[in-house]
Amino acid sequence: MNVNEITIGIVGSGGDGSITCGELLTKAAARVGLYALLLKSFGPQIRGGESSVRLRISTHPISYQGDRLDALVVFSWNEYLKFQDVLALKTGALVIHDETAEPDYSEKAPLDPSMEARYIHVPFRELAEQSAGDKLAKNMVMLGMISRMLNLPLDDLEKIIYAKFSKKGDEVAQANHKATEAGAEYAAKLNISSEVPTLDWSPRPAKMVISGNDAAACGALTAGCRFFAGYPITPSTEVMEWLMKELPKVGGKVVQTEDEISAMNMVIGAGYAGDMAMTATSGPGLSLKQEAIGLAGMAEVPCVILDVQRCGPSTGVPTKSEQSDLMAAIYGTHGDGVKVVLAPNSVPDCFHVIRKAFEIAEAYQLPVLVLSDQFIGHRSETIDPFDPNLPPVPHRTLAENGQLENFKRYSLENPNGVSPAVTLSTQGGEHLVSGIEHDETGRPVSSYSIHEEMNRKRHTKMYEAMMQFGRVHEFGADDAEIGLIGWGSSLGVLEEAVERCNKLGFKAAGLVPEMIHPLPAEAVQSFIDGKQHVLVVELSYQAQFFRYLKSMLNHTDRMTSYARSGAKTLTAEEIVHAIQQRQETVLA
Amino acid sequence: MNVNEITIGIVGSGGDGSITCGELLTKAAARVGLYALLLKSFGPQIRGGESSVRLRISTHPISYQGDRLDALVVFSWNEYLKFQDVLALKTGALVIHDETAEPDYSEKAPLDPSMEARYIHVPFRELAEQSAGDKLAKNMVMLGMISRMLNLPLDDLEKIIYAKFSKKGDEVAQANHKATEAGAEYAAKLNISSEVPTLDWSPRPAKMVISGNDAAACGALTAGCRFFAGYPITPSTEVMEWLMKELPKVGGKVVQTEDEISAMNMVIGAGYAGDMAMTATSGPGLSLKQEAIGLAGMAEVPCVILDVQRCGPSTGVPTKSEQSDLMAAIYGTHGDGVKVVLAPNSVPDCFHVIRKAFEIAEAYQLPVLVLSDQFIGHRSETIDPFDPNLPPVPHRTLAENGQLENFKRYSLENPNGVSPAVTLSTQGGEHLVSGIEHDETGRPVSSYSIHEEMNRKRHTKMYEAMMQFGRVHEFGADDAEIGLIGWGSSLGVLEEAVERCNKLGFKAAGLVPEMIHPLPAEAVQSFIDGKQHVLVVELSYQAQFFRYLKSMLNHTDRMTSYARSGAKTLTAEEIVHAIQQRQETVLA
Amino acid sequence: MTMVTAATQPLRPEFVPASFKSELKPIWCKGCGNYAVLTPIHKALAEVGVPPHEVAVISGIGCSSRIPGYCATYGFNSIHGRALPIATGVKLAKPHMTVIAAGGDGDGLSIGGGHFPHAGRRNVDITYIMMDNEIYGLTKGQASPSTPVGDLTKTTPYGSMDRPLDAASLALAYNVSFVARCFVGEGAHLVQTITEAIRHPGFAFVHILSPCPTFRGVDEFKEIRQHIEFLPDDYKTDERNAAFTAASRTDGKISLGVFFREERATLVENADILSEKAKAKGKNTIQEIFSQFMP
Amino acid sequence: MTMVTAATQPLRPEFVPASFKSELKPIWCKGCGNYAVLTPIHKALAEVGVPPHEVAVISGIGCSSRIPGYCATYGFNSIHGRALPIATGVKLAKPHMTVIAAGGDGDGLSIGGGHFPHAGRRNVDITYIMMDNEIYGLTKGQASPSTPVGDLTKTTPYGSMDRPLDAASLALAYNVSFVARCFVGEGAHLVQTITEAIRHPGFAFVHILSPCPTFRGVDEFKEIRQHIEFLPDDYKTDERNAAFTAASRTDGKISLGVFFREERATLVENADILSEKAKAKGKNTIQEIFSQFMP
Ligand SMILES: Cc1ncc(C[n+]2csc(CCOP(=O)(O)OP(=O)(O)O)c2C)c(N)n1
Ligand SMILES: Cc1ncc(C[n+]2csc(CCOP(=O)(O)OP(=O)(O)O)c2C)c(N)n1
Ligand code: SF4
Ligand code: SF4
Ligand SMILES: [Mg+2]
Ligand SMILES: [Mg+2]
Repeated sequence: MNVNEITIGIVGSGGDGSITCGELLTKAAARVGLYALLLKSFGPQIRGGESSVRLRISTHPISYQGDRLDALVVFSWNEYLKFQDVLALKTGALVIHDETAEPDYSEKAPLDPSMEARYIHVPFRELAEQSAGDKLAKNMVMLGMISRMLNLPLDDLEKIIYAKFSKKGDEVAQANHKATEAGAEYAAKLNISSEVPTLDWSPRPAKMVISGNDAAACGALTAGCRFFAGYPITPSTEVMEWLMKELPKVGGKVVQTEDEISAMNMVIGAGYAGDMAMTATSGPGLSLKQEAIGLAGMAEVPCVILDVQRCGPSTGVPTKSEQSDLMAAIYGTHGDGVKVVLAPNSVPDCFHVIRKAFEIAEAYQLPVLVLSDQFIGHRSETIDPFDPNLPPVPHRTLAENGQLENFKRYSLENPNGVSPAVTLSTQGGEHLVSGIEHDETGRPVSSYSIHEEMNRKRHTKMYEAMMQFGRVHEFGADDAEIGLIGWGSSLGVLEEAVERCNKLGFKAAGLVPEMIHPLPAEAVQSFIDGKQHVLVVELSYQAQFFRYLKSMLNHTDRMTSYARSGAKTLTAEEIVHAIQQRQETVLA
Repeated sequence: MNVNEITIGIVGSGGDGSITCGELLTKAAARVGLYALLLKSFGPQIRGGESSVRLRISTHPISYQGDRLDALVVFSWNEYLKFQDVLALKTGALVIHDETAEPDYSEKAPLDPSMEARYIHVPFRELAEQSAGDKLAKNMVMLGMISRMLNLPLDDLEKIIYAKFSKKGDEVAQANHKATEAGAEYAAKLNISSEVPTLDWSPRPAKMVISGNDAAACGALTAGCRFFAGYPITPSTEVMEWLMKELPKVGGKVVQTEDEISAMNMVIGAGYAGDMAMTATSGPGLSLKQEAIGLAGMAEVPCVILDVQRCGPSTGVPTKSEQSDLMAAIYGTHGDGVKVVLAPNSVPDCFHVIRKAFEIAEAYQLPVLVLSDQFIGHRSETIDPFDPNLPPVPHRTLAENGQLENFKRYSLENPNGVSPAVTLSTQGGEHLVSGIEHDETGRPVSSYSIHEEMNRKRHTKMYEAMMQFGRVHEFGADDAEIGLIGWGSSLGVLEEAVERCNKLGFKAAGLVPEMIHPLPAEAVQSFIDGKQHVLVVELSYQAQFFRYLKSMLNHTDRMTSYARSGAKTLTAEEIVHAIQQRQETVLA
Repeated sequence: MTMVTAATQPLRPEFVPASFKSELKPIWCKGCGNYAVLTPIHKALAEVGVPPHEVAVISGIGCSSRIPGYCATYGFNSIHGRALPIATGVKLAKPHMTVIAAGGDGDGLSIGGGHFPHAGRRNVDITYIMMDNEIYGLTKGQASPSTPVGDLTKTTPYGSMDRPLDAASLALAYNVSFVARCFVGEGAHLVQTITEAIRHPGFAFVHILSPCPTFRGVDEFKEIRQHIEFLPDDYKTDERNAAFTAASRTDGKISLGVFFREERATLVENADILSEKAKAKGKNTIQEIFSQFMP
Repeated sequence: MTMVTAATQPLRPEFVPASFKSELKPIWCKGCGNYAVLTPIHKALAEVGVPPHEVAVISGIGCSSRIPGYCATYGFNSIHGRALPIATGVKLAKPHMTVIAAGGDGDGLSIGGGHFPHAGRRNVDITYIMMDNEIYGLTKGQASPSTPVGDLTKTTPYGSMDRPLDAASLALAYNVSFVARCFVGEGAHLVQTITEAIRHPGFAFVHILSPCPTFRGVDEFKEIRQHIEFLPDDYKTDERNAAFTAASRTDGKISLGVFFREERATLVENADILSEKAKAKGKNTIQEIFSQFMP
């Protein structure tokens, strides 16, 4: 049977090479223009230890990881048990496992017999030993087998293998390639295609393989970001690591700071001086940056803060995704803070949303917080290559010469709240900036009327930024009765859920705002106003997004919440199930 | 004319002694059992500089500062201009001013003639020179005059003056007392009582004179708090200063830390070990503490955080009040944080609410954040003395011997989420605590199902705390059509506004929740459900409280918001005005 | 109440190193220096002879900060950089307990670097063990404040450029009352030093060179071995300035040993003095304390 | 582009101290030491001869931190303790500017104390002026990390007990490349030292004893005057260990002067080197950079 997409899982312990295999498959798919989405999971160890990948490959664009697996490769059932949550199988799925390692696997397999899994025992080690002379090459054997299932050309695979292993010498590369061939042959002999659906595709231009974190870093680079300061924290560190390597090439400055507080303040210093500046962090770092984020809003310094969310509260589960930094992002700093919050919804969207973040920061002279998460930050996707010729985003409006006399840095003249700025070392633009409430010239004041006026100015900017840049993604049936609202990385699963609903006969549509704060309330309001029932889906035990929507909209009694903790990705299955349940209640 | 309350303002520059005069008047009122409420305002200087007081004295309990002044004492019109906002006059108010300083005051007076102020020129300096031999004693002359207006007995005044000045020697005290007598005599001669309403009262038991910050500190002391760590910040510093002086007397430990982060973590250390522990701060400090507050929730460490709010964002206006830390208090830490938020509504309530905070913290093993503000933190009130014999609040439930075997610090057994704790150095109670997600024994985990269960456990505790301790204050007409909701320090002004509404023929009632988070939603819901229109009043430009209520209630379309920046106290006048406007719209 | 004194015999000989070992299996990499810190801590605790329930081990976040989980004592694996304030709170609440703060170079010199001077000047009587591997291990290999100039790490792809900080020198500038440096390759010295540190009345800092083979290479251990040098036998531990010189050598050698020790009032003692002073003013009942608000 | 070099003549003699004075009238108390720091800063800037628009003065929060408002330069009165990171950001974004960070002992040694070591080891080329009054002025008189033992303050009602920190000694432990101490009573020395500090290529720290008459009494000035002592003429400024000894005297005397100076690569220079190294790998266009993601 030919299909146009397939979802595979691979799980093993330390030396099994599941991750490498997943990465190489993704690259191979990219070379022939296939879409792929790769999720990796690790155990608690720093290095080594169990790991798994989940790979969905498709002929059409995807931003959802798929519900259940079509096929699973298991090197160790013990390890599989640790990843069951994220590697659930379809009924009748193909299970390929290592014969030599655990001979009685089919009995040992902890799968419910009702799943009707079809088991194939493959002597991975043996094949590896024979072909590559090293049984550690067993993941390459597997790579070959899977490539065969996916119809991926072996010569593309060869190139990728050489690129990967050539550092270790041609011999190593060759051995690995041999193992791949052996795997492909074995698969051909098994006639796997008769057992499982085979991917049917025709070649298209090659794609990029990139993670959300790298995409965000690329976005910053092209937007014109020339200053980055950060402190390592999982799952955001790659953004910093990439920029440390690349920004200096275009003359940008990078600093690994002593902590997140320093990073945020350094970014404020650079932003104040005139640079487009950015920092990246995750929950605990966001909490530490809160005071300085308030300063950026008060001093009207453009800057971008990327938060790649993980499970909270506190240290939580650092390697797993959640959407529970929402309220902290919107309201975390004390006082009536000023900022814009955006959320990317996929790997390529990280690129575009970071660019937009810089655009808004510069246009409205305020901090823009981008809420990504581990789910998109760490997953790899094959995507259409970014345009390297995108222009940098426009720099903030600068005061003209005439405005420099008695320069009013916080002039109230412009009804949209934006006051022309100067970059530091402009002659005649000398002025005082402060986190203390100030008048138009920047001097400290404590009068109510100025405080009120300045609050209005700052919040007007936010509102205007929303009017100009606020955007929501809508999808699904035009005459939908059921609405699904989610945010950020849930877009993919919501699209899938909406599609399935419509297939099931529920007329459904979905909405995912790109700008979270200020909320483009009119668009969201008109979306819910037209529906019988709206389900708000999120990975936050507290249902932060649901609460936030209620706080910003009217007639929200038709909204209900589907919210749970993170540490496990959302599936279309559970969402559709939730809708079915709600519909029964609503219609009953 | 005899009245049962009177509101007076005094304004002067550095050496004028307005503050001292206000404080002594308050004490005199307290001695005879009168109720008094004293607000002080200062200019930006550290020491010296302009200052003003606003004093309301009454025969009945008050928690509102009064709208407009019955009488104003001005030493300098220049300085008055800086405090106009907070010292507005009633039509026909009495204005007493210093003859020698500014002879043409009645012309110079920047008051609108339509106010019909009645001016009295008093040769303060001269009287002071004559009576005390020192023209700096002019504030004592004024003290005498005002005491006369208020019918305060001179011998009580004498005792207070001696208590205040005896450190400087009997002579100084005597001179000051003489000046007071001279002022009183002068007032008698002027026959002021015919010009202004005179306070009519009969003596009652003496009261305490105390500020909200001191009251909070007293509350902590009696609750059983034996550990305090903090970092100075306006307007909370007095809490720390008082506890540094008093806690050691009862064996408590106090540390001025290097920053707020350290303070919060030290409190966690002490709380974890078994002490009742507390810190106090204001907005910027709250932001810095956010990460550690999340840890306290995750590790289930009882502790109390007092935030005395000031105007934000960022440094804002440190000496002025606002209610804009609300959302940061509720949601400021990243992840689905765990805490209870309470708000005291008056000076004596600071005492009671801090006690309750410790009670909840211990009962549910979580951080309790108390949101006071500069308005109640810094104002002085005469109040009924606290009961010094109140028992300490009950200590957290400890594991019994049987539970110590294979001790499960985070046992899921109890349906209310509370697991028996141990205090450190209990034999057999050794266990691991962490900010990382953990299982019942405290060991790190990353599984979804445990994360979900533990989130549920932690949030169940919050909910149960609300069910047990959640309380709202309600007041006004039973059959009210109009509802007024506010929070924290707005209780007094709302009570006054409700009363006036009812006099004006709008049937009104008010509600102020003591527990803000989790919101006692049922009580608030039933309050709004019964009303035609509900106005939510607050000092936050963003209307944080209004948004929060919307997010937690249903059928909220009847709620509208009256929200503005702080730096100026709310008046009943503006609230009643807002209601009148809304009613016109609603009824139109 | 078990007081830790300057004794040289175990107070409670019934406790052996295994008494302090928890059931949790460390998930450190093979060859990680931290294994060679964990056992010495257990040994030192047995040597001092305190019961496990009278010990609290407090850490921040990092590979090294996992150590509380591996001790059968009270343990708190807190948040990054905050071991010292938390340990201070514990010590003040339970003055008779033996409190150990532990963590990495990033935890203590970078994000937590602001707390170190103040723990020192307060002379809080805890033992602070810093496992310095010159790298961020847990987050997989970024530069730390002690990474040598020129080294390649994930955040210094072109070589580290900032002058590294020496933890022991800082401790000396901070008036820390016991300052020592050890190397995981010198186990006996490590046990002895940690034992002395625990016995020291006041803040005791033990700087431990504890290599990370995973992110600094497997040769690091041998490298360090070549540069270490014990302080001479006639070294005097009572001169802070000389100690500073010994700790911050510029000849490529790394001194090991106790650089400095001084007995002075500890935070707990000071807290008691404070209480006495406060009580000496009289008016110590709550009733009396409240009377200050009566006009 | 105006580069600050080690010249001894004003680069642009048309600027006089008044060129750097803003119109805002200081609201410091009468007799506050900070007045005697403000004018020397203006004089030093004129002495160096940079135009006001090429100068940025960055502070945290405190009485002393109000200083940017009183300079007719670019100024940022930021949040408590964060002057150094902000100043670092400014310097990296505008390397040709003269960047001064300024603030109090609380700002720099307490809440901001974690940033100081790192500014030092990065050798960020700014001048850091700490006005040490041994107290928290702005919040009205609480103890600071430099408050002497025994002193009564609002938070030490029974006398301060923690050993005070010496800012200059810390700077030396932090590898700061220019470390000096001054006293507001020695105006000429102050002007000269700040001038040298601004000219110093790298991180320059000037520790200024600047009394607060309001919360430490009007006699403090005279007290300090009695204890100061200039470094001897033959003092060598190139030995860090000796400098540490000179800065942290225990004989009751307080040394004034430049304790240490060293020329080494600055953060800005290092950033340039980094750029060169990165570019040397080739593939510097965005197109080329992106190509790493093509399989
Ligand atoms: C606030 C915060 N920032 C960053 C992190 C991420 N983080 C965890 S451990 C660590 C550094 C670890 O280095 P070190 O302290 O030297 O410990 P090691 O792993 O090397 O033993 C970092 C940056 C975090 N957990 N919390
Ligand atoms: C985060 C934060 N914590 C506390 C404060 C309150 N605060 C302002 S200035 C200051 C200390 C001032 O002392 P110092 O830095 O020595 O300056 P000085 O006033 O003595 O010149 C404090 C605690 C604040 N503004 N922000
Ligand atoms: S990464 Fe390094 S420090 Fe961490 S466990 Fe592995 S070897 Fe040890
Ligand atoms: S309080 Fe002290 S430091 Fe502040 S302005 Fe007054 S004298 Fe200067
Ligand atoms: Mg380390
Ligand atoms: Mg100071």
